[in-house]
Amino acid sequence: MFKLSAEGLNYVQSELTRYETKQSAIIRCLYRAQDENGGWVSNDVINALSEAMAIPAPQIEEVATFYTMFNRKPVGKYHIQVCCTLTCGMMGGRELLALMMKEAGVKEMGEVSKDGLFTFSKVECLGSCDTAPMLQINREPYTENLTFEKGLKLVQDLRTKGGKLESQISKEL
Amino acid sequence: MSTNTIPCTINGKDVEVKEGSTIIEAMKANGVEIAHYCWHPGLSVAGVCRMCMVEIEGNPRLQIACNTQVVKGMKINNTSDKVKDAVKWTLDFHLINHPLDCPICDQAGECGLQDQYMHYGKYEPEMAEAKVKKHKVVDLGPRVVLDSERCILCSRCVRFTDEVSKTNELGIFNRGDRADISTFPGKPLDNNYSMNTVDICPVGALTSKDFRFRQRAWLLKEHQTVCTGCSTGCSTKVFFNKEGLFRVKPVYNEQVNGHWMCDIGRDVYKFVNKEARLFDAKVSGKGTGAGNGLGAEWILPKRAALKVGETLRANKGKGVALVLTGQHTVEEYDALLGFFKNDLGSDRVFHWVNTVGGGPESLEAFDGLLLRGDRNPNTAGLKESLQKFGIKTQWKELLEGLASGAITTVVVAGPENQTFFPDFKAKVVELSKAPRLIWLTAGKNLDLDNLTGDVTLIPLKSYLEKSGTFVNHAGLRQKIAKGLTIVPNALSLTEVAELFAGREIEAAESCSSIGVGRVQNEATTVRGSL
Amino acid sequence: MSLVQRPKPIANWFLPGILSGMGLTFSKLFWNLVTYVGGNRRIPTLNYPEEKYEYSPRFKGNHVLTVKKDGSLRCTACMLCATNCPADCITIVAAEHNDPTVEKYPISYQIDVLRCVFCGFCEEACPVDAIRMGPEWQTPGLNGASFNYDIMQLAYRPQLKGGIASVVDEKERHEAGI
Amino acid sequence: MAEVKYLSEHYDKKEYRSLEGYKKHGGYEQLPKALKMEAAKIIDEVKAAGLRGRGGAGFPCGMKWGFLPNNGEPRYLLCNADESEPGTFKDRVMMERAPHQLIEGMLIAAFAVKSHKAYIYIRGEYTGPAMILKQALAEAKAAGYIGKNILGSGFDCDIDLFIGAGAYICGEETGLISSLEGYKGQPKLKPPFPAVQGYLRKPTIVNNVETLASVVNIIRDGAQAYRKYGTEKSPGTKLFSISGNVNKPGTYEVPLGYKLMDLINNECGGMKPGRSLKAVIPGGSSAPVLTAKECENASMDYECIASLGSMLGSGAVIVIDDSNCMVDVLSTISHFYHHESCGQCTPCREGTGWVEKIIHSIVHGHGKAGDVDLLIKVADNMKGRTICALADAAALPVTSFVTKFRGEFEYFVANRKSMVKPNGANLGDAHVH
Repeated sequence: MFKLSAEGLNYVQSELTRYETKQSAIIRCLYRAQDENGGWVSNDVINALSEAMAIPAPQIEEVATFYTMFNRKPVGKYHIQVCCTLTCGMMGGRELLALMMKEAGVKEMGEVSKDGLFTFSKVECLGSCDTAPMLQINREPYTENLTFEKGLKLVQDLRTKGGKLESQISKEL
Repeated sequence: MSTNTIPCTINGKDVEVKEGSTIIEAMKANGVEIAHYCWHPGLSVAGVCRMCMVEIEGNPRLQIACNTQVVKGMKINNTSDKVKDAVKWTLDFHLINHPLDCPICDQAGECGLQDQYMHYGKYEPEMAEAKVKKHKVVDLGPRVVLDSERCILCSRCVRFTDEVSKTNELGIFNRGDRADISTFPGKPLDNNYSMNTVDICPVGALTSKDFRFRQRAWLLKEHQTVCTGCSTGCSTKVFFNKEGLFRVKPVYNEQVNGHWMCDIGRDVYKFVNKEARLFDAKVSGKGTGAGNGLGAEWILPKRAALKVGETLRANKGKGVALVLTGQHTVEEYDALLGFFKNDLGSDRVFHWVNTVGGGPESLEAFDGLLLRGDRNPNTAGLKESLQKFGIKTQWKELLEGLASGAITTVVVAGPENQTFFPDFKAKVVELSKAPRLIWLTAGKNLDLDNLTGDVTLIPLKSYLEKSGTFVNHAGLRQKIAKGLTIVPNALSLTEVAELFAGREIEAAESCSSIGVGRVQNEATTVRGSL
Repeated sequence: MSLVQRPKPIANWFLPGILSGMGLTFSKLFWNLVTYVGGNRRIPTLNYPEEKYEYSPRFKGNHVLTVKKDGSLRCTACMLCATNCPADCITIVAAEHNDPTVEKYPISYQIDVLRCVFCGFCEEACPVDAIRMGPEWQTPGLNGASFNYDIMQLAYRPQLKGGIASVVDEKERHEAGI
Repeated sequence: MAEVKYLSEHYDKKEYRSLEGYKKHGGYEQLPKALKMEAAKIIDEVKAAGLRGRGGAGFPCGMKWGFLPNNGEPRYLLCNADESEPGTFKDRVMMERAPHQLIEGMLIAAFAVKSHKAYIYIRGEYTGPAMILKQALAEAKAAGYIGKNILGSGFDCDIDLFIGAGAYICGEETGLISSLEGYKGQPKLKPPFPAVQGYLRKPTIVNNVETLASVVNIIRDGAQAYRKYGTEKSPGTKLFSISGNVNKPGTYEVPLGYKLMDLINNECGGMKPGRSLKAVIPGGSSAPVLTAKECENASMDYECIASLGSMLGSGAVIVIDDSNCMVDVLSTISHFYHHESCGQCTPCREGTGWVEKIIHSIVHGHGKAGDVDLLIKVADNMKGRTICALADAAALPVTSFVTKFRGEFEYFVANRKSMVKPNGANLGDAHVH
């Protein structure tokens, strides 16, 4: 059963009064709960938020399933989101994604690799087309101007040295 | 809302429309046919199905009728080719991911997609790609089943649970054409108005578990009546055919229930079906000419009533008591009380008050929308009649009379819908202490059957087989009419009063009798309209 | 000119009329005997039951409820045949199938053969080719026999040898995404 | 007329991002000047400057501000920083390099429309720019530019940052408002328009980042000086984000009316060696594509691009050279719209799915005869029948790609392989979930 941490709970309480209506705080609270639950939003998370914010659970699940940045299935430590739309698609984003997935030993998108480190997903335009092909890990700033070699090296570095993760971004934003 | 009207032209016809109403309301008011799925008079405007497209002069783009207000002198047209083509294509977009399971869908025959397809359809489908697969037969709650593939995401049910039942159980999850209606795991669709979502669902996505696969919509006839589930008196229509009754749906009634109806009222047809009814009068007990040795004799209700009438009138109604419930019509009360008061001169009439769970205060219970604690349709009517005949009695007087032997005969006009009388068994035991018991009942009952002693059971008509008036809690008098006959020989209380008084009753006027002999299949004889 | 042909006087003799009639019969008899003995017979008579007449595939005989590949009834109890039947002789009771992909099936399907006029409307109305009018028609029954054919008789009677497969099969349609 | 750094004068300086650096280069001088002016006068100034919306629709900003009913209801000013149109990244550059320019512009706009509460709706993926903006907002609040009684003028306004969570549809005005209200970002029915009933049913103004930033320069130089750049009907300069097969993709600020070919050859260093121009998408993925021939005399302003049958939109120029297969490019665009359709209206929800599946089957060699015409028919019947313009945005590229490059589509259907990349593996591997 997922329980919000004490710090998380008063973050949620403070968010409730920040906007004109408490509904507007759902997105930020979901970000916070997702980080506390290891990167994905489970039904328990939604239940916990529903009690903490006194908002009916279906409304929170509607928001959680509508937006792409909330994962409804477990993800690895590094959720690598490669952009494959229009310009990145032309500049080889899809081939890069296929190569990195083979390197990380993952067959399907959204699947967690055996060592629990990697999950790959194809995302839509991330708004950095001049530095195509590019990707985003979890909610970090973008990793840009990639080539196939750089992509493979990135996967190997993450597996061996581990990445510099400011993954607690939800504390800031 | 000022009530002055605005002139405008719909399909070339000049009409006057209430100020501030949208085009679709104007068209509905003037009986103009317009295709629509997500708009519902009782809900907010969603404007998502895009079927109610109309062409407005001076506006190049087609506008949706459900959200566009009528302006003075507006020329609206929804029969032009541009509109027909738009609706045809929008309907095609509805159908490209729709599963072809009309054979197993309960909504077939009354489905919005089928009707519009026959009216606007493209008939040659051009979609050759794979359809989006979603989950079927989803258990949404105790009374509703969902089929996401049939759902056209018109959000009527979601708006219903947000605006009318205010229980927020349903939501549309995911995005784009992967979206589907669902409840949150652990919070099923389980409020007292959940079956309304089945009525307002224009397609077969939400179907009722009670009616699942039991009959086809086009083989059913309907009869408008008043629900006897509680004292609100909602207008409903009952669906039946020669095998019996199958379901109840609400009818729009501005004063009482609007467009809705509660789930308890949905089962109010079950006690009227053949299997729950008493067909013949049963006279049992010693010394009443019950000669067949079994101690009980099944005779025609008319003859049983006449015999009882003679004995009552013979000893001038001495020691006779009458028990009434709020389940019958005003006319029946007047007739029976008239007989007891005038012919027998006895004013020992008692009101059997049924409280479903909880004490007398549960009678005043009200769930905020429609359901009231008093589960009888005509308690107000009964009180009115008792007052008219000047009868002020307490239930304990009956008990004392029984105990002291002052009351020798008890005539009970039993409840039709026994499910709302939890104290039925106790009352049967209590009243059977009387030396002679005459129980008028519409439904069979095990306790009544195995009563020994001098008991006469006379079958009564149910509320669907007789006409009369109900008075709801607010004093609104609502008429019910005779729609069908399930037990041909049953009597209404008026007829019982006539027979008690010794007068003959004329033959029941003919009506399509149910459950007796072969009735031509209406669906085929009116083939033209199939 | 009157169209009525008055009988000529020779008619009163009767014998010439009889002889010319019998002449025709005997010539046929003689000709059939010769060809029957000779082997290349042109006589149209069939020696029933050894020889039976071959009806066309459109012949509307006894009803057949087709089956799916796994042997279960193809019928989904959609009542279209019962609705379309002018004689109203089909009564179906539907029930919930425990396999969610099938959902609805007939728990009882009866045709009152005495009322059936073999018009084939049920065959036309069926959306999934579940009922067909088969080639057999010789099905005698004593007055005691039940002429209300049920599922066993309609779908799995011995002559059908385990059931006739239906053209429409649910699994293929699901895979094709229809 | 080469590149003009009118807005982006000090973008290359790192300290321009902080409050002191911004003030050092003339920052926050227009705010006091504006606060002393009459609110209506600012609106007239913006109207006179002819500033058109930079987000995509190009609606005159002054006129939009003029729609506000003065019925005493609280008004909201929303900055649309959702920027999810494929090919567009100019807002990100502006927010990273000059957050205070945006804040000052918003304060002036808020004062002009008498709004006391403003939100910056930034897309969820832009965590970098969001951190910078959060920092800038804190600095501005500390310096007294945001909050109660700004600079003693009696006008108080609070600006807050709202983080989105990944939905292209929240770039649409009413979609953004629904998302801000905490629901799914599904567009609302219009009428009522946001200017009359928007956020929480109150009058709301939604403007793009670049539009609000330009307000600062309009107040500084005045309407006539602003009109020095650009053409008569499309005044001022615009940041164009150029990407695709060019040597130096990036964000360049040029006056409106600047020749497209000059933009590609001069600013962006021309095409890659050995490759020739095949097509250009002038205004983001929802703008109809221009063939190389049409690009010759195209100049980057609303009227000229519109005359060529396309849209300037958000000014995202995507250059496609002859090494790309147009069917493959269209498959990524149609996958984008199928994935981003919010699913409210049937024509768009089902239509985008259908279009993508047809192109998906063509790209994987299962194209059937008549598929090409079917694409046009489905696209035409999606347009104009939905609550928001996503259906039109999905249909326009399909119609333009198929009509202008019909040969490639016919070839693909007939020969089951691409004309440009015969053995191109992984083509259009936008798997349909």
